[in-house]
Amino acid sequence: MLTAALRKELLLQWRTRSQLMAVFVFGATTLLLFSFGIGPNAEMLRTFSSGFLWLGLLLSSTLTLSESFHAEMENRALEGLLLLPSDPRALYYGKAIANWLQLTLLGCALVPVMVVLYDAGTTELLKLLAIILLGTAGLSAPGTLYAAMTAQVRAKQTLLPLLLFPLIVPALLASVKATSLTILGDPMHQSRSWIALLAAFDLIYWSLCGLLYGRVVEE
Amino acid sequence: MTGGVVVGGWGFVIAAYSLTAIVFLTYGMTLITKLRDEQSRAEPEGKQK
Amino acid sequence: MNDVAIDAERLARRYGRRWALRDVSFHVPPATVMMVAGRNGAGKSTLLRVLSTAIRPDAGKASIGGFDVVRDREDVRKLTAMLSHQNYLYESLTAKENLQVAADHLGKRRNGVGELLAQVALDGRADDVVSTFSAGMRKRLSFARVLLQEPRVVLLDEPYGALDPPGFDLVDQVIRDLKSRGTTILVATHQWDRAARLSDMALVLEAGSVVWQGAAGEVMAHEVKA
Amino acid sequence: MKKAYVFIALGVALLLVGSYIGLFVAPAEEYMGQVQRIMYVHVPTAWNWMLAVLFAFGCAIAFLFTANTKWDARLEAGLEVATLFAFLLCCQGSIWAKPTWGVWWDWDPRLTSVAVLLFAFLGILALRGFVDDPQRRAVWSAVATIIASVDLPIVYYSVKWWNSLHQQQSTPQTVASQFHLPLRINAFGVLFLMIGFIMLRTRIANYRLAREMAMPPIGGEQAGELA
Repeated sequence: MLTAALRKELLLQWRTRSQLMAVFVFGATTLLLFSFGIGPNAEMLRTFSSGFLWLGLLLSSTLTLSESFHAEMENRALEGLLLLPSDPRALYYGKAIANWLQLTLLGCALVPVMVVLYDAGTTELLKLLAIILLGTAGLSAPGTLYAAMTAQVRAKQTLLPLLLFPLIVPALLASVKATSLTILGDPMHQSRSWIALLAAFDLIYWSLCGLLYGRVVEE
Repeated sequence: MTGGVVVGGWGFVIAAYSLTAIVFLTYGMTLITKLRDEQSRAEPEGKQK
Repeated sequence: MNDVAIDAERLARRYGRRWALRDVSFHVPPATVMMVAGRNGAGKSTLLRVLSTAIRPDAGKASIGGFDVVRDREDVRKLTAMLSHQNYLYESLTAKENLQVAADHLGKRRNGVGELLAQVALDGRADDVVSTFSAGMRKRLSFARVLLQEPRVVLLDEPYGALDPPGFDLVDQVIRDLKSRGTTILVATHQWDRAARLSDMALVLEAGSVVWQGAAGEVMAHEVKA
Repeated sequence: MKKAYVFIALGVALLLVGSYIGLFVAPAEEYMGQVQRIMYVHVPTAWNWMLAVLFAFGCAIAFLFTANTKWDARLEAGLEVATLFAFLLCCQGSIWAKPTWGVWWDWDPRLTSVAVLLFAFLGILALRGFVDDPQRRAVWSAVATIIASVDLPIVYYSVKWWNSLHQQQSTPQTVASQFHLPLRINAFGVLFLMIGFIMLRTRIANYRLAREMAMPPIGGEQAGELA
């Protein structure tokens, strides 16, 4: 069941990949705007680079997350799947994994923009990738659930961030901290504990949201 | 800052207590008026149940 | 194969301050076709959505093949397939992909898809994206999606809607074919005359309540304020 | 119905007594001076805010299992009161932080967690505002409450790690004994007040739900209005 759901999600995302390009441009623009917010102070930009990266990714994520349910709500395709019947939990994990991959792609695409704009690079690319993977997983688990909820409500553009942002504060803190330690140097090896916190957050919400998704989508 | 004695804190103390009193009072008032309004809207079948 | 009847007992469902369905009761024996007639807003779609477990009734009970539509939703869903106003299709996917997605989720193999598309005369447009389809073609595709599920009970909401004359014949043909295979069918429609010829029983709804029930043949005689 | 008013009256009485002692009878704290007296209202509010969050969490779970609208009404009351208390706590916290630290907000882990949950609950109240169907509104706000409440400890620990690198713990945990009396009295004062508020707010929610869910009569004469 999960493979069926995942296959559909990836097919849907492939078919609407031009939207992902547009969201990447949106993310890159926000990174640019952040630097205008700070000013051409190279040192300052470099210090806050990981914060900007993750804020840019977080803002972009609301676009990809709410968009991910547009196709489900059009023609009530989601109801169609549920009536087959198909297991809501498989549908949730299919959608959450697809959103997670999309956000990871977005995150990796934004890293070069960060390197150029803020002169904030790192040689530990693998560690950076691991942090991006864990951080975006923390966004996509609750994000997918709230996207499913708000997709059926009037003011969904405002409601999704309103519900999601306070919730992912720990994931945001940990991701920014771990990323900045990777970029600016980690003398006391703290990044490992931040990554552990991130992993714990992911574990909790990937299981909890899977349990609750069925109740959110049933009529 | 933590070492020396905080001087002249009364202004802040009064601010905190009066803010708390105001918030509790206004919330209490709004609840009571809302309740009255709801009770009158529901058919007033005799005494409040 | 166990027979699959449809039973409804004092079903009711409301939308805000209005009763969409009110005190609806009927019995449809297995392998029979029942026509559900009524003007717009009479509650036809609501009835079918309740039976398909898409929505829950506010009062009363209904069961399909002995399974209650609220408590045994999974079992009911395994037995039934619904042709709904909302065609349950993905606009950005092609006709074939839509059916393949449904087949995947049903745990069925994908090879029957081509044949189904031919059956609804969409084999020429198999690789075209649904967003380019006309309403009639979408109706045909969602028909194929219903047949894909090999259902024991079929709930058709306005099957003739938006179809061209060859489409009408297609619907008649599919209903006859399903009936011959012992499928229990409910058809909600305005095409009284066509449906009456295919149906065994008929139910007329008005403002959410049953105003007439009986053999399909006599429904034409039943003088209803059209 | 009268019980709610009794709780409120009792709560107000206790708060008056406790505040009087806290303001005029209890000695000033040696380091903090008078500012310490804010604690007699801040700490009780914090304890009871915690209770309100747990209450809302409990109602959310109870609703998901029983689907009884009574729990939805209580959830709505719990959410609103918890949000109000969180807002109050943040105000008290910044009034306390200004003289003590010279800034209006000092990123103390507890207070920051309160602020995060304040915005989370405001989001849930907004969600309730936007969804009209009572059944869906109840299920979704229950789910959102569970998710936000589970987040509270995680936020606390992550902010504590995040903040501990800059400053040591800002408020002394241990409170000397003679300060306990006003603290306890006010704690019960706020508790009774909160219970009273929740009871009133639950009744309001019940009335509204009754109006929303009121079954139009099943009967002939109804047909006229429908046609």
